[in-house]
This record gives sequence, C-alpha cells and structure tokens, in this order.
Amino acid sequence: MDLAYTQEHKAFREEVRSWLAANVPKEPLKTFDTAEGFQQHREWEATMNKGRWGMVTWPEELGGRGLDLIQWLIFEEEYYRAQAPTRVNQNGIFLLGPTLMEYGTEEQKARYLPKMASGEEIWAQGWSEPGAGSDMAAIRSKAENKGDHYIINGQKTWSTRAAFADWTFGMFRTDPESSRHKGLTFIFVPLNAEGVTVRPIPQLNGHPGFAEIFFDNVKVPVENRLGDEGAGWNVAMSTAGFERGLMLRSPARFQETARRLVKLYQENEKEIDDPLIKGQVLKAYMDAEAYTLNTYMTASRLINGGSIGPETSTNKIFWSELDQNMHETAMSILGARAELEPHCSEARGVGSWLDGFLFSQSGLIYAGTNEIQRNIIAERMLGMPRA
Amino acid sequence: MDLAYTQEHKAFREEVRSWLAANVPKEPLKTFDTAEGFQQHREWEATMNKGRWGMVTWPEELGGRGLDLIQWLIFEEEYYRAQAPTRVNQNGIFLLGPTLMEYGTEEQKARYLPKMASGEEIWAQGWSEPGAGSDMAAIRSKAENKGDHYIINGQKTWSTRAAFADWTFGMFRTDPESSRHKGLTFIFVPLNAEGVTVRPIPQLNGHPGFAEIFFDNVKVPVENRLGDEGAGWNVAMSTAGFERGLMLRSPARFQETARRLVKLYQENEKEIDDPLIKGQVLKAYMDAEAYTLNTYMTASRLINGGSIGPETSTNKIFWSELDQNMHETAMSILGARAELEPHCSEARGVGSWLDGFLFSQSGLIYAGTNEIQRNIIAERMLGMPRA
Amino acid sequence: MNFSFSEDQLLFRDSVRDFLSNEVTTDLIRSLWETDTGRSQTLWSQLAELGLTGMLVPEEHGGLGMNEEDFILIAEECGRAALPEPLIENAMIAVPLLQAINHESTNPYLGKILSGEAKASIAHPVNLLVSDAHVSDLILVFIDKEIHAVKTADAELIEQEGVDPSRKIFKLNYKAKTENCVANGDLAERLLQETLNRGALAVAAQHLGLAQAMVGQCVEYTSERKQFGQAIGSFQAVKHHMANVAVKYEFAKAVVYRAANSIANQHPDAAVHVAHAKIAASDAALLAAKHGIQVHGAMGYTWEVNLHIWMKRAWALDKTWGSLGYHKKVIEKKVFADTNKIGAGYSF
Amino acid sequence: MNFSFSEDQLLFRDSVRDFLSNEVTTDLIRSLWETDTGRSQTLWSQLAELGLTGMLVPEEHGGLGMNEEDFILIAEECGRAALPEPLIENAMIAVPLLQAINHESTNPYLGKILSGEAKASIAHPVNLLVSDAHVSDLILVFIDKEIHAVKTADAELIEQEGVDPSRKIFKLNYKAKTENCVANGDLAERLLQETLNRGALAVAAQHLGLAQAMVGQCVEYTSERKQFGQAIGSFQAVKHHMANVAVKYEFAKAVVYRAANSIANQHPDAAVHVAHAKIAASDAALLAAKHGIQVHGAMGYTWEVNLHIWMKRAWALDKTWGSLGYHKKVIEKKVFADTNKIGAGYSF
Repeated sequence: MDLAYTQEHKAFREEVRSWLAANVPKEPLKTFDTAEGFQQHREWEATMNKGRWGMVTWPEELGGRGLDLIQWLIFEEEYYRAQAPTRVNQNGIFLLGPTLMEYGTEEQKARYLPKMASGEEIWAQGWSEPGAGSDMAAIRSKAENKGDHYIINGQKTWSTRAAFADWTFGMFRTDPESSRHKGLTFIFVPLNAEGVTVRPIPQLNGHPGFAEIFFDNVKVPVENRLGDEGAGWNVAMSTAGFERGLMLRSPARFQETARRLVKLYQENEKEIDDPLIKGQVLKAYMDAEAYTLNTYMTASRLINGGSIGPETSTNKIFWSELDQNMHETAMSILGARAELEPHCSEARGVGSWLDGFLFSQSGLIYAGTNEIQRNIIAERMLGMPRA
Repeated sequence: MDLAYTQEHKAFREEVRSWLAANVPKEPLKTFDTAEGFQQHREWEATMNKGRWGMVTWPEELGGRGLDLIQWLIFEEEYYRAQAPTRVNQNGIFLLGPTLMEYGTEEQKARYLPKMASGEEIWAQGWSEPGAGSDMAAIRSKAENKGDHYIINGQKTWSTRAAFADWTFGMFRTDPESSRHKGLTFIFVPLNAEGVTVRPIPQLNGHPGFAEIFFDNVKVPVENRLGDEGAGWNVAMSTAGFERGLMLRSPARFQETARRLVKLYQENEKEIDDPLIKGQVLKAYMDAEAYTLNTYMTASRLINGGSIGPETSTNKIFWSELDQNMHETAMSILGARAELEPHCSEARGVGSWLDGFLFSQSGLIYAGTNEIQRNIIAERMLGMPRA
Repeated sequence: MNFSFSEDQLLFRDSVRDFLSNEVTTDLIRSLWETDTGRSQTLWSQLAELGLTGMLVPEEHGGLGMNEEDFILIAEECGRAALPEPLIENAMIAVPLLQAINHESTNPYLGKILSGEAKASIAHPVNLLVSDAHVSDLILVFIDKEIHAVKTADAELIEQEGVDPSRKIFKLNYKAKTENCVANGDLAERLLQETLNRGALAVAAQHLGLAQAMVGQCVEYTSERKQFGQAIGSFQAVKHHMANVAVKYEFAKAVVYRAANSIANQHPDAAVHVAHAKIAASDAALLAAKHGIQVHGAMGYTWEVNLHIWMKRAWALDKTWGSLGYHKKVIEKKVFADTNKIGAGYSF
Repeated sequence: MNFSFSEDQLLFRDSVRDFLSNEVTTDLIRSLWETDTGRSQTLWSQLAELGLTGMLVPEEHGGLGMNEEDFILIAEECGRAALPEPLIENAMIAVPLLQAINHESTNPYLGKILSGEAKASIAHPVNLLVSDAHVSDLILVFIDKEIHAVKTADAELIEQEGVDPSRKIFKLNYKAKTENCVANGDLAERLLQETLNRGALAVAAQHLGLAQAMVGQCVEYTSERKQFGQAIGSFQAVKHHMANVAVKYEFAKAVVYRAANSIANQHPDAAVHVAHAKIAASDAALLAAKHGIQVHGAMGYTWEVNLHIWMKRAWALDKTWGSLGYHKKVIEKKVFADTNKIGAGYSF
C-alpha cells in the first residue's frame, strides 16, 4: 500500500489544473437540457478535445492519453475543483465507451470512440421502455434482421440527453420468439434516422432532461450491432455495471459538493438554530471522503488486474444517498431561502442547491433503483437466497 | 373534543396515587425471570387485588371496578409514575383476558378471569412453535378431540413467563387434515398437567424470560377450549390484536422512560460531547407524547363504540422503535459506563438502562416482527396488493 | 376527556373533502400555473359561499361560529387537495388576527373576507416572505413590536419564484408609518406569538394532508404498475416504504389535532403543542415525498405525473412559520424546565 | 499511489483467519466464560508462537517487523473471531508504546510479550476502565502528563461486570508514585495521542470484523430458517436489512485501512483519519447488531444462539477509546479549519 502520489502524478495534476484554469468558461454554461446550453456544452467538449482531455484513460489513437485510473481520478478531482461544465456526453464516454472497448470490433472502435471523445457525437442511453424499467429484461422493442440491416420498431423511454443527442444505444428483441434475457441484441441508432421520433419529457424542474424515443420502421445497418446477435443482455450488463459503478460517479463530484456544503454552513452559521445540521455537514464530509478512499481502492485493484463486481451496487446506494443527504442538509441550512430560484431578489447565496436537491432525488432511481441494488447486494455479494 | 379530565377522573387519579404511595414496595422486586422474583410479583398481584386494582376496567363481578379506558389510562399513568412492579400476569390480563371476555362462556369467564385479575393464576402465552414464528398459521401441535377431552401433543416455544407460570394458552391443530389457518382450536393448558415439560430459554441477559413447552399426550377437558373447535385462528387474531395494540403497551411506560431519559441527560450534561444526543432526548419526549395522545384518541374512539383495526400494527412499530431509540440514547449518554451492570463500583447512575436496552431489542421482534407489521399496514390499512 | 371529533365535525370535513376533490383537480392546478395570478376568483368565491373563509367568525357576525378544532380538519383537507388558494392564511390566521386587533380601520375587511370580496396577507418576522400578497387587499405587518395594516396597493412588493409553481411569494419592503399602526403593546406581543402558533399549526395540518395524499397516489400507482410480472406494490420494499410513512402520519395526527384544541382553548402550552405538531407532521410529509418519488421510479421525477405538485408544496411549506430548529427549541425549553411536570399524567 | 494490500499481507491475514476460525470456536468462547480468568494461556501461547504479539517489533529484535498496515487486517480478524484474548491491546498498543518509552525498567517486558510470557494493560484517561488487567503483568498508566509503569501485582484493581461476558474490565485506583514514571514531557504528550489513535483504530478494525461476522451468521441463519414456505432470507425486507449493513461496512473498510496507513507513516492528520474510521466502523457494527437480532427473530434474543457474542462485543467496544462525540470533534476541527484544504484532491 502506498498512499502518496508520485512525482508524475503531481506533475499531471499541475498540468490539468493550469489547462483548466486557462480554459474553463468564466461564466457557467446554460443547462444542457436546453438547445442553447446543449450547444455550449458540445463546444466545450470540442475545446477539451483540442487539449486531448476528452477521455484521458483512452488510448491515444482513440482520442485519449492512455493514462491509468489513478490519473483519471486526479483529472476528475481537478475538473470538479475547477467547476468545469458537466460532461454532456457522459452516456457516451462513461457508459458506452468502456463497453465498446470490450465488445466492439476494431472498425467500430475507430468509427465511434474518437467522435465520442471529441464530443462530435453525443450519445443518449436507451435502456428503459414503458413496460421495462427496473425489469430491463421485459424489453419489447424489436429489431428484425434483414440480412445487411435491421428494421427497428418500438419505444424507449427515460432516455437521458435524448432531446438533443445524436445517437442512442440500447437492447432490441431480435428473436421474436424469445423472452426475458434471451434474444436481445445491442444496437446503435442515429437519432436523425428516418422513422425516429424523440419526445422530450420535462423533469421536476421543467427541463427536458430525458425523452421518449419512438422507432417506426427505422432501418439501421447490421454494422450498428455491438457484440453478437442475441448477446445483448451480456453486453448491456457490462454497461449497466459501469453506470452503477466506478466510472460515472466521480468521487470528486461528491467531495466538492461536501466542501461547498461546509462553506454554506459557515456562511450561514449564525442563523442555524438546529445543532443537528452541523452533524449532517460533518457526515457529508466523511461520507464523501469514504467514497473517495473506496474508489481509490477499487481503482488500485483494477490497475492490479482485478475486476469490478457487485460493489457497483454498494457504490450506487452510497453515492446516491450521500448526494440526497447533502442536498437535504443544504435545504435545511438555507431555511426560508431554500425554495427560491437563484435569480430572485431574496435568494442570497442559494446557488444551485435547489436544482441539485431536485436532481439528487433521481439518483436513487436511475441506473437501477436502490431497491434493485439491494437485491443484487443481498443475492450476489452476500449469497442470500432468491425469492 | 374535550381534552380536560373530569372531576371524577381527578379524584380517581388521587385515589390511585395515594394507594400506590402506601403500597408499592419500597425496594424494587427481584426480576420475575427468577423463581424468587416471580413469587414476589405474585404476592404484589395479591396485594393489588386486595385493593381491587388488579384490572380496573373489568366488571366488578370479575374482580375489576367496571371503569372505562380513560380511567385505565389514568391508572396506568399513576402506576408507572409510582414505579410499581411490572405486571407478571400481563399475558393474562392484557392478552387473554379481553379475548376471554369476547369469546368465553359465562362459566369460563367466572372460572378464569377473577383468578387472573387476582394473580392467583399466572398465564404464559403459547403462540409460537419452532416452525411457526412470524408464520403462525404453520402450527403443527395437535389436539385430538376424544369427546370430553383433548389429547395434546407437540411443542410451543418463546413462551413468555412459562418458566414459572400456571397456565398457557394457544392454538392447536384439531383437524389433522387441515392446513394453515383452518382446523385450529384455541385451548388452555395447565402447566402442571401430566405430560407437560417446560424448558426455560435463557435470554440475552441470561435470565429465562421465555421457555419451550413440550406436550406429550397431555389430557385437558373440552371445557378448556375457547370459542368453537376449528375457530382458533379468529379467536387468536383478536388476542394478537390486543398484543400489538392498545392494552399491553401502556403509553405511561414510554412517557416515564422518556422522563427518566431527560433526567439522565441532565445529570450527565457536562460530560456529553455530541449535540446529536440532545436532539434524541427531545425526540424521545415528543414520541412518547405522540404515542400517549394517539392512545387517548384510540381509547376515546373505543368508548364511543368504535373498534380497533390495523392501527395495532402502527402502534407496535411506533412504540418498539421508540423504546429502542430511547435506550440507545441512554447508552450514548452513559458512555463508558453503559456496558456496566448496576452493582459495579463504577456504575454511577446507570440504573437499569442496560437491561432495558437489551429488552428493547426484543420489542421489534415479539408479538409479530415489525416486518410483519409493515406488511399488515401496507395490505390492510393502505390496500396494497399482496405478494 | 373525549379525544375525538364529533359526527358534525367529521361530516363537515367530508363535505369539504368532496368539494375540493371535485373542484381542485390537478387539471385546474396546472391550468392556474399558466395564469398571471395563479389564483381562481371563481374557486375563491365558492370557498366563501361554503362559509369557509368565515369559519372562525361568530355566527352573530355572519360566520360559521366554529373554532380551530373544526378548522384543523379543513386545513388538513387543503393539504390533501394541494389547494393553491390562500384559504388557511385568511380563515385561520388573518381573520382571528383582525378580530383580536378590532381596529376601526381594519374591521371592514372582516366582512369582506367572509363574503369572499377581500383577502389579507400576513408579514410575520418568522417568515422571510409574504405569500399571496398579489391577490390580497391588506397586509398585516408585524414590525417593531407593533402591528401595521398596509393596503396592498401601497406596498412595495418584489415577486419571488420558488420551487412550487402554485406558491406566490413576495418580499415586502415596508418602513413603519405611524398611521398604519393598528395594535401595539401587550396586544401586539400576544398576537405575534398567537399568529405564529396559527401559522405553524396550519403548516402541520397541511403536511398531514399532503403526506396522506402522496401515499394514496403511491398506492394507486404501485398497484397498477407492473415489473417482473407483478404489481410493484406487492414488493416488500415498496410496501415497507409506504408503511413507514403511514406510521409517521398516523402518529402525527393526534399531535396536530391536540395542538388545534390547545389554540382553541388558549392552553398555556399551546406553543409547545404547535411546535411538536409542526415537527411531527413535517417529518411525515418529507418522508412521504422521499419515498413517494422512489416508488414512482422515473415517473416520479417527471413534470407530467402529478406527484410533484404535492412534493413541492411539502418542501416549500416546510421552511415557513419557523424552522424545525426554532420549534425544537420551544420543546427543549418545556422539557428541561421541570422534569416533574412532564411524563405520565402530565400530557393534558 | 497503490491503495491495495500486497499478496503477502493478504496471505498472512488468511492464515490468521484460518487459525482463529479453527481455534477460537464459540464452544471455546463459551467455556472460557465459565473460567476464573476468562482467558486461555494455551491460546495466548499459540498466538505468540505465530509471532502475532511481536508483529510490530523489528525483525532484529525478534519480531515480525511488520507495521500497522499489516496489523489492521489482523485486528479485523480479531473482531471477526470475537477473540477474547488481549492480542490487540498488547501487539498494537502496548508494544509500540513500550518501544517508544524505551525505559530500562520496562524494556524487559518487550521480549516477554513477544514470547507470550507477559502481558501489559493500558490505563488511558480517555477510558474509564482498564481491560485485562487481571492477566497482565504491567499496567502502563497515563497520569498527570506522564506515563507510569505499574506492576499489576502492586495495583489496586476493582473488577467490574459488563454486558460482554468475554470482556474483563477493572477500575484502577492509582496515585502517582515518582519511581514509576517512565516517560514525561513531550514524549509522554505525543504518546498520549498516539496511544489513543491506536486504541481507537483497533476498535474500528474490530467493529469492521464484527459487522462482517454478524452478517455472515445472519445470511446463514436466514438461508435455512423457513417461514411461509420459504427461506426468510428470500424476503426482500430481510435482504435489504443485510444489504444496508453491507453498504456500511464496505464503505468503512477503505477508511479503516487508510487510517492504519496514516499511523504507520505518521501522517499529520492521523488522528482525523482514525476518528473517521472509528465513527464509520462503529456505525456498521451497531447496525449489524440491530438488524442481526432483527432477522434472527426471537432466536437472536437468546443466550443459546451465538449472535450475542458479537453483538455484545460491538456494543461494549463502542464506548471505549473515545466516544463518537469525541471523535466527531476531531473531524469538526479539521473540516472547519480551512475549506480550501479539503475536498477533491486533498484526501491524500
């Protein structure tokens, strides 16, 4: 065990820090749940790509820098510390990207990954269907194999970023006789294809953070298939693992939220009349640290050749509850101002806590509800009997 | 709504208070989980009976005073306030008693209730079997109807007070072809009958608070049956409702625990280094008050002709968690002394909190685990679908 | 001692519940979001016609001659219906305040509130903002140990935008003008506390109603929505989330009703009872929102599904009329004052 | 930067785990309850033979030459096994303390502890009581900013009885005698904090082991026990109780291991890391006890079922080596000192 950064790590951190200091937009971008904000975020990704910062862990030939996971963690720490924009392409770079590396052909990797890293093509996930949420195996959208292409019909929903994205990926039933986990195939669909209709779904805050996607005889070439036909479930499970687990939920995000919470507490200390709140702030700090240490331990294990298992489920529960708790605490600290939108005259110091509070509610739901994660922990990690 | 006590109530409270002041033993009795303590508690019940305080809500001819539930609550308040001994016959007076009133013949009422109120006969419940805990309908102990008597074979377990009690009651399968809730009959068995073996089970604190009861061809007259043959489940459900609900868990018990907790906090305030603890003390006070107010509301509804429903399950969850929380808080307040038995030289002011803490762990389990209660609330109170 | 509502009280409550569930539909609530005021004069007139604005006014003055105990059930229904109109603020807070002030300049408003022709708003120092000032005629302002009656037309108001699209909230900029003073001294001091008690209790009652409404919606949704071949409401995890909320609101009920009785009877510990009510009901409503969105899954996170109407109301109201910390301090004072005056036998 | 144990560390841990699970059976633990000392000299000698008492002693002095990072895995195993012997107190606390004191009167004990011939106990002001003094030869007493070495034979000890039948605890009555002083000044002051760090971290590691052991027992029990025709471990409520404990201990692990690394490397924030470890691991162990008894049902409330061995250890240890409040204050000081020195990038 060696818990000190190397000279190389420190130099890398400095490099990231100075590039971000020079390049992160001074004014916060508009939310990417608006057309204008989406375009701003796309441009930011292009800027990142110019500096080769799109996805530092990817091989150089795919637009990355070939760095290891510790360096990725350092990059993320600096990124969040610098309050750089949220990554609009996270469904691509954090979810689909690693799966593509594992299951894609060389042609597919060359075709999709560089444009993913550069933000030229933004991806939306297409996991859920109206009848298939937690129960992903209940998928009914179909893809009919016509030799050199598929004809796709059906509907996806809760598709994050789909309102403005370029592509979606998901599972489609290629064997009409099949049921549950069998006969599913993992396919990429361009959202501008003929027969695709995207209907944005407004979220709690009124913005269309996700959308329904309707497929009406959409034709896509068989080259858009990832992995073998009928093997979609296994391909998807590896992606779902990434979604729940390490890649998407950077510890730095929660550490910075915790740090902002500490500052919020200090700014409002005189008005805080409930000693419970200080305890919650301390707990936020500790839990964010615990999540970070845990992630470094996982990253070290992966670097040493280990693999990722059901701890993606403990991670999911831990960060989502941490995030919710931190935002609840912020609401308590803000008191009467908590309900206000930041532009209001009386909204002194509310920042984006309200929007974060709303968003934190979704953390316990998406990427597999926490109830599903608890089932997974009990059955796969602890070996308890299935129902 | 009228939330003031009447003059009659006030006079009654005074009467109870002065009788208790004159009669409650100055020295605490030994625990009734020892033979000596059991005898002391039996004698206390006899003393109570002399003052006609055994069960004030029962009709005078059955050893009571014919008072209403509000007066019962007042009695209990004074009883706990006076730190009078725990009722050794609670399985009789609070559980079986009300069921006997509802389902018993006149002969049975006359035979059993006065001796129950007087403490002459102490009852142990015989609900569970090794294979039938939360799932009470899985009962396998049998009673064979031989015309004027039953022959009983089988085993009960977790029988509270059985180590030293005189009688037990429970359900036995009288129809050998039956399964689940059908074919069960509610029967009383004297624990000194031939063929009965009682094996005490030591609890967490080492005392035999409950026991296994083995029945080997035990002969009991058919007069020992409560309700109709085969109707045991319905009879038992009414008793189980009483167990979970109003009668057994006097609000006064929790109010006095909360009050002692407040005093404990004050006595130790200078050494308490976690502001969280004060919040827990305040919550204990509030929750004990809430439980009290809720009980007065239920009592008023019953007096006005209402009946008791699934709120016995909300009660059970509320008081058991309250009791556990209060004792956990006491442990936190006592700090390093929390682990000590009261007789130790360094056990300054620990009182009986440790034993209470251990006992509070059982509250979430007995009388139907809180998980079972949550199922009942969801299905019967909220109307959610069964699995 | 009889801790129960009368048949009449319950029947009246039921009739109001029916009225609100028929009239205050989610379609209406959503359509009001698109209007300038967010309020419906039609609905307000109906509420007045039912006598609700004058519930606490004696019959000889044209009211229903009821008291806070009657009104608490109505306030709970306002929560259950997520009513956007300022009924509670007028009937339960402003009307008794105007009655107590009994000042020639403000008395005329009483009758107008009764008839539905006027509304009043309250600016209380425990609150940062004034709600519904844009549709009120009069603002009763607690300032410098006095109460001032300010015509809304003369008041400087800055509109704020909050999380709940039904809530209309304003910052009042007001410098005391002597001519507006309608109460001072002991009376003003007493009313400062009494108004706070009423306001906090009104929040508690609404939280109680909101919590029950959310659970109702969850039960309905999870009974229909199927995953893994069964209704998700049949999963134990979903059931237990709902059961935990039910335990909270069931045990908040008696506390809230009792606080109403204490206000009606001017119980010396009314503020303590109100503080407890606000803490307990808030706990129930916030848990209902948290578990409510959870059992709705992604549906609960949409604008389309109605749950957020109730959730946002619960969140927004929670920070009004005194924080949890403020009310805990009230409890603390009571609890530590004299341990021989609390516990068994001292609840009433 | 490599946050992982080496193969060697894990293999050594595994061999100790095997040894403890073979030797420290619940039969042995229960039979020791019936003995006068509650301790087994045979077992102690075996632990010494394995080199465990001298893990932190350099190889040139006959020890294994390991550090706290190695030992933390062993301390976790002591918790998992609910080991009654004072291995941790000697190997992880007393031995480094004696090495640091390096006094002619105490140095001879070092070799004896290594060989299993002697034991030492610690009287630290953060603790009310001294554990295992009845089988120790020497008590190291922190008193008046000095450290005194008191021969146990000369000490006035009053035995206490606690909830955990395996724990042996004593009140030490000791008035400082100059001739017993073995350290003072800066050294004593530094060792006061270092010893507290070691003691608190040892509790954390044991809590971690205890929590995992309890979950293991629960999984086993609930997989076998049937109700309603199925294993109770297949019910979602039971599963989720266990999953919640697993989340707690999984996220306490890295915190505990990191604190061990900080002690080994004399990290300036070692006390902060230890405080965090104690809080996190305690949280996991107490929840394991609470849910553990719950999923065992009435069985968990008996003396007969082994669960209480672990529960009681968890409860008793929790209040030693500094309360949660004490350790929270350590965190608080760190967190509020400079918000630019916490957060992303500042963990290591």
